[in-house]
Amino acid sequence: MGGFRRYLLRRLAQAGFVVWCILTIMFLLFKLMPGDPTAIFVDNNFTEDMIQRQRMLWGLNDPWWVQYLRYLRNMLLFDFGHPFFQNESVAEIMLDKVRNTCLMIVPALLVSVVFGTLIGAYAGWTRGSVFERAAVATSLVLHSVPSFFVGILALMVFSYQLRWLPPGGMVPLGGPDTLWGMLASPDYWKHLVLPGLVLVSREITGPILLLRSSMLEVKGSDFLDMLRAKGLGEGRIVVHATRNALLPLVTYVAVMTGILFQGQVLLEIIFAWPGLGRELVQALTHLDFPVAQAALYLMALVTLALNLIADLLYGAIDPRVTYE
Amino acid sequence: MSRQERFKGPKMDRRSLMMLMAASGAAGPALAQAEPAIDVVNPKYRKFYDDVAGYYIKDPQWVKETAARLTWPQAGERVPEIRVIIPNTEPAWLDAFRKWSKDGEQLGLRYKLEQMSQARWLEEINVHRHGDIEVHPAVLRPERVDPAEWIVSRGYGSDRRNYGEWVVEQYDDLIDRQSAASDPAERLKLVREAARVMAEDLYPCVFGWGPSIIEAYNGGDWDNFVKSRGFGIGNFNAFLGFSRVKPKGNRKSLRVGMTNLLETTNLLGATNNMRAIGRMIYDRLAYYDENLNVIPWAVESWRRLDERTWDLTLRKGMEFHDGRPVTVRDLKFTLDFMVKYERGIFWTANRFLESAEIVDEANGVLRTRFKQPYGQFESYFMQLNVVLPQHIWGNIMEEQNTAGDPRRLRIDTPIGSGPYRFGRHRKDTELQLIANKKHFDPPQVDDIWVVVTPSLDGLMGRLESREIDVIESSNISLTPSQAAQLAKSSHVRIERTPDVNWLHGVVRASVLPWRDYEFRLAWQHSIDREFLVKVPWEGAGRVPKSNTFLAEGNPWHNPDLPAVPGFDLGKAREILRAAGYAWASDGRLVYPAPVNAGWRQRVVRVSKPGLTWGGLKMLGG
Amino acid sequence: MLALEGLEVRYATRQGEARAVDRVSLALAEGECLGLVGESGCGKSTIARAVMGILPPNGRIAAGRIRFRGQDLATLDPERSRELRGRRMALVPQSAMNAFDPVYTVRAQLDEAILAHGAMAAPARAERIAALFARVGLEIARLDDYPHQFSGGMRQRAMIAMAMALDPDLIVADEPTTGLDVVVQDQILQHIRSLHREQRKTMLLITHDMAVVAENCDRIAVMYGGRAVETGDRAVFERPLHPYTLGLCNAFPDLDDGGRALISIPGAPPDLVTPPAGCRFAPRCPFAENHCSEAEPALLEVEPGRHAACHRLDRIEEFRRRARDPDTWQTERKS
Amino acid sequence: MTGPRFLDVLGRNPSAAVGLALICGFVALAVAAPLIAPYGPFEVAFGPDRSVPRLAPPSARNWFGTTNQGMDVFSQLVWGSRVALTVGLLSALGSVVVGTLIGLVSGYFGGWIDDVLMRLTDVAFGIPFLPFALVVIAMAEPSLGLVILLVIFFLWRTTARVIRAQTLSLKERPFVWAARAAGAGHWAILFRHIAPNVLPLSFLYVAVGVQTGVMLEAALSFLGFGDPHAQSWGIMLNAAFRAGAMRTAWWWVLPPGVALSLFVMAIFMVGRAYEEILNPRLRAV
Repeated sequence: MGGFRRYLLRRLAQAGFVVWCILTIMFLLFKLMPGDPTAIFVDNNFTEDMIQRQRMLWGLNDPWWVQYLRYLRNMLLFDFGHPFFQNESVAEIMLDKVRNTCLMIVPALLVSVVFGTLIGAYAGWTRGSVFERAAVATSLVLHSVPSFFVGILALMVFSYQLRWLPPGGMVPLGGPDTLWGMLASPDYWKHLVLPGLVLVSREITGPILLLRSSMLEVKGSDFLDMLRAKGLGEGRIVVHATRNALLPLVTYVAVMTGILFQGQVLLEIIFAWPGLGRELVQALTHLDFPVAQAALYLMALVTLALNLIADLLYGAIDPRVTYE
Repeated sequence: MSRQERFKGPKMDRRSLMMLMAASGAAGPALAQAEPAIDVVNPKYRKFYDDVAGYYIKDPQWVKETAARLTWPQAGERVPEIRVIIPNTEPAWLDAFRKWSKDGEQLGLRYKLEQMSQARWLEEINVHRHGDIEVHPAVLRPERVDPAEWIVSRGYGSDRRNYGEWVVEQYDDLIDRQSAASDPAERLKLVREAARVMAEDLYPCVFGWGPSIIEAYNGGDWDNFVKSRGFGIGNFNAFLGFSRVKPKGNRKSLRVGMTNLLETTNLLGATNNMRAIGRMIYDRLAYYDENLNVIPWAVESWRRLDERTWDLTLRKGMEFHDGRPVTVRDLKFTLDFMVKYERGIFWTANRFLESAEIVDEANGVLRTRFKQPYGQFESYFMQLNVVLPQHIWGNIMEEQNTAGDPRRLRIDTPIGSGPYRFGRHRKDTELQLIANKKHFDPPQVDDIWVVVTPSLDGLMGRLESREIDVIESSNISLTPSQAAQLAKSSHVRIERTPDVNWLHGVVRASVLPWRDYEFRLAWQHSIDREFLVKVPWEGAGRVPKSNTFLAEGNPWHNPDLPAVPGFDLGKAREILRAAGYAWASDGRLVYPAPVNAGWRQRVVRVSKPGLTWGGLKMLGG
Repeated sequence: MLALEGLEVRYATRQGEARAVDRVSLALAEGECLGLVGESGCGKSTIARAVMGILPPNGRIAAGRIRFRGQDLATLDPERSRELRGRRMALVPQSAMNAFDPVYTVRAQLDEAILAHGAMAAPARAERIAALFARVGLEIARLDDYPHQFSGGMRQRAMIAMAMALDPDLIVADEPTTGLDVVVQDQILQHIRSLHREQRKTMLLITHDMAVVAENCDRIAVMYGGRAVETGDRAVFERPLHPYTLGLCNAFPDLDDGGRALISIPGAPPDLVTPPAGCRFAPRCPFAENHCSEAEPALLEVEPGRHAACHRLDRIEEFRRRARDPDTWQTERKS
Repeated sequence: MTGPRFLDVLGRNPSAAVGLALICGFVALAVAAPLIAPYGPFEVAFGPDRSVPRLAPPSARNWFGTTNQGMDVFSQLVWGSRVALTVGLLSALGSVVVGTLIGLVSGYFGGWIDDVLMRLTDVAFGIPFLPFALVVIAMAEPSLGLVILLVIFFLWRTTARVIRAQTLSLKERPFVWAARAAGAGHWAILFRHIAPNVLPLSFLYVAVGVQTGVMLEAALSFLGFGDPHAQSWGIMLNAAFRAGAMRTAWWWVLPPGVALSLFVMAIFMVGRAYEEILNPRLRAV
């Protein structure tokens, strides 16, 4: 296990380096870009001394390296400061938005992975069948259609024309606000149907295509013949094949989760979902740097963490991986 | 102190200096000069350029851009590209400017249209880096009914927001006088006179009056929305709509759709939406009726003692939402608090306030005294200020450590005395305002739910499906085609309210080519105002009759202003030719020859004959 | 005990159906060891697969019968045939390298093999597995390792252990020593031999290594192009009857005459989709005559217990002589 | 890749043939846009009486109807194909060139160069794509060039990793040793011997690049962060969305959405076919 510990340390060090780089890039982006955050914040009638006071308050008058070090410390401690336009701390706001984003992507992710795996595995197992052709063709189409377009179409049809489903938001007026309250509320699930399905329609294609091809690969392996020669039933053999075909899925799902977590800007806007992506766009529209910065940072962190977890997990599920 | 010492321009490195010199065409002896001598004609304005201009005159980029345009062009030099920045929230402007820049090509003009986020656009304007034309819409808020809002900000020689750096001494004199004129009739006269000076100098170009205020609401369930001139029916800035609306059926909960709900529930730190909503929770001192006349609100009456002093009498029997009575002490506390801490939006109304003293506690009379004669007492001071509860705010600055910034205070549940109590609030999603039936002007509804829907499409869909009853209109005005779509639903009613909106562009009169009055005139002839009204605004607007911010319908409008130069490219070319301009082989407009005395005179004078230019001086001979 | 009767196996390919095994008849008595030799692609492994019932999806038994203790495996319903596999007959596969599922421990896979054929209590299974491991000379402690942690030889031993898990009657060993180094090959062969000799297992040993067959098998069948061209006992190598067998013998180091140069057979095995007319070996046979390319020779009993399929059995003595000369194999065959 | 082999793959891959036909169609549309489009990208399609045909459904005059500003949807769609092709092609080529170079250098030279470049790649992988693009564009001025640069900035990383792996295996091949023995310099080996062998593989990422570029441009434009001077399909969708016309003016929403989907799908299908040529295992029975 010494090998593993060394590996873990190395990976953590690498991740730390990447975080530092990303933080630095963000610092350059937000602090050193032309323009002055006070310019947007100050009212027209501010006098110079008021502006200077504001700058001092935000530490904008310090030398850049003091600002940089303070910024690094704050970011690493998840102290994102105060937004320009809201009076909760950025960290509190982020917590709320991250939760909301998760409320949208996690169910969609689970459905996509579970059903995508099943469909993909079956398609790979029955290569050449009508089912396989249909699954692949549908996946290719769904993969190509931009999800925001699907979202718009879904809204047009199911919300505005047929009026079957609510056209956005997470819960109706006055609905529950806590995590468990929402999960227990049928209204939340009703609101989730459209954005969830749109998400699934795209995200499910990944596992389907991946599982299908990795199943094809596994199908050519010698050990399957051996399993049959051992006299195992077809069911057990499929289990073996799927278990092997699932290996690449682990990495894929981690990467996919990261992308989902970053990428729901469009759907959150179309479906009025108060999540992290929408918050980012809103913050950018108002140049609310602390919020935008924190949102971007969290997205990057989640992505990195998931990649790290995926690598470690891969080692756990594939005994062939060694850490030497 | 010598002028050179006083002038604290940017420290420029040698490379920038060389570039600047090259750009300005200066050579030889000029190289010895360490700083570009951007100076003003009238030293009275020097202070403005030193202090406030600290914003931009210390910005090397601003200096570079400006100096280049303050330098006499050489023979055959082309009129530079006209840069216009447009926020990406305003597709109509872009559509209009596309057309105008195409028309401008026939005059040999070339435009550079840049689109950016609204915040970025504001930022560029704030540091005077917006290019040639500052395009701006009127978004009416109660405090902006006062004419000073625009006539000061866009034309006063010593205002940071004078983005065209247009400095005319006669105009500034009128502005000084109107601000001190506490007699409304006299003030009206001065304001109209100022508008005339501005219009005659062709400094602003009003592109259109509008867009019209078109709103839709659920007329199946609701009745009696009051239309306020310039605001419409569903605007939180004018709560007449929300206080008079009557339910037709049993549902007494009004649902208002909005595109966003900025989050601060602290009134002092709030921006547009929440600031307007906050003023339904806290009572303003005075208010506007539907025709924009000032009416008493929390202050029952006021009396002018002299041009600097007023007595305010608080309305009797008011209660805060927690049951405590509203007293004149609360009012005094609020004003003191604002003077002591607040340097944001309330500062605009309170910076001239000298003192607030209780003169008759039993009858609730407070005497306010201002530092100077104050013309904006009713339309600014009384409109902006609210009554804060002293028992909550008394020690709040000490309790919450916000480094002396009241905008950082955390007020999770605002308590005021206004017609609505703060109810449930879910960030970025919904906000409930519960009717305060004990209010002196109690709302007819039980509560208002503000529902956030980020897209107009979503809002319209929800209105059709009766999920919302009205779209909040301070951010969103419908176009006729959108209204027509909505009108297909039988329960939706469309309302048009008289507006005093406009879209203007102020040119940077201080620099070339805009310094030439004739050029400004020719350029205005190239603007097809009718196109803006007809196509991008879909006919919902008016072709402006005059270049004024106080449009027809505004109580401060001057009906006797010169008409806007009509769209006539031939005439524009004629004017340019007569003024000495020529065209290069590729069609681009070329400045008049340096020897053209008429042109030199016009450029030095900037304004039309009879007005005195006090702003930036041309550089070099 | 095992008898192939006119077995014909076809694979569907893009080019058409390939007859991998073409009308092959072989018989294997109880306790006997039959060696199946031939170049790769001659159909040996297909026979193993057909017997084990694990033909790939594009393969099918087109004709003939596989009799195993009286049942016809070719037509047996899948469930019954599954029951036989592992229990009554077991496979020692070609490349042990890949024959284990990489993501389960060796123990789990042995366990599964036992469990697939009826309930046995967990302790009993563990005991059995330990015993099997001991028998093939592997450390019990390694049972919980994953296959990739084993060396090639260990994996093949584990495979033998697995084949023995339920004490089957028939063992099909399909090139069990491929990819192993010589020393390990020897050890594995010893284990295989002991299965046959000590435990009296009936065995079908498939290999291209003549020496292995010569050393281990009671009976030998030589295959070429999907057909059995020669069968018999050890004498097949001592006195081959078929030119192909002659060629094969030349291509392998002689056990007795170590100094002899190796001679390979020029040309490539025939295309099985459109096999050459007549004798399939004719295009590569240095002794072929026109007639050879026209008519297919039948597998005839030449001597008691010895069959061969060649038109010119009469000239075999001459062939044997000439086959020793490398030049014989160099001559380009025309037509 | 030889012609007949390519045709062979197309023959066995009807979807790739359809994809190729679609791409050719889009290219033709883009090249001949001025001939095909009856109006300019931002031109109001005034009616005969100078009236503005606002939100008119498809008709003989305006095949795909008009927008709320009276612009011809069909014309905009045609002009949009130019933007899609430009963005797609440039961002794909840029990212593949950068990625291939980095992958080659990293894989071939190894050591600290490899370390530095691969850590850079890690960083690129760690930055969230769309959000980062949004931030950059919000800070700067939205333009097509910036969108292309952003796509390049994000796509080179995948290509670089794959090419690096390929280079690592190639540099151990005998022909590289032979070249070195013959006295070839590092750069000669890299570009004359190894590069030609990885090129087919990096070409595969052109397809990925085109897709990503087009999709990103559409997404950014839809969010209002696009280049206002380029009439792209995303800008069209954004305009429809902003105009509140999504629910009624289907003729304005469907064409850009469908065109976008078809284009991406076509690229995807051809990309898959190309992948099959590269990797014959995929087409085994």
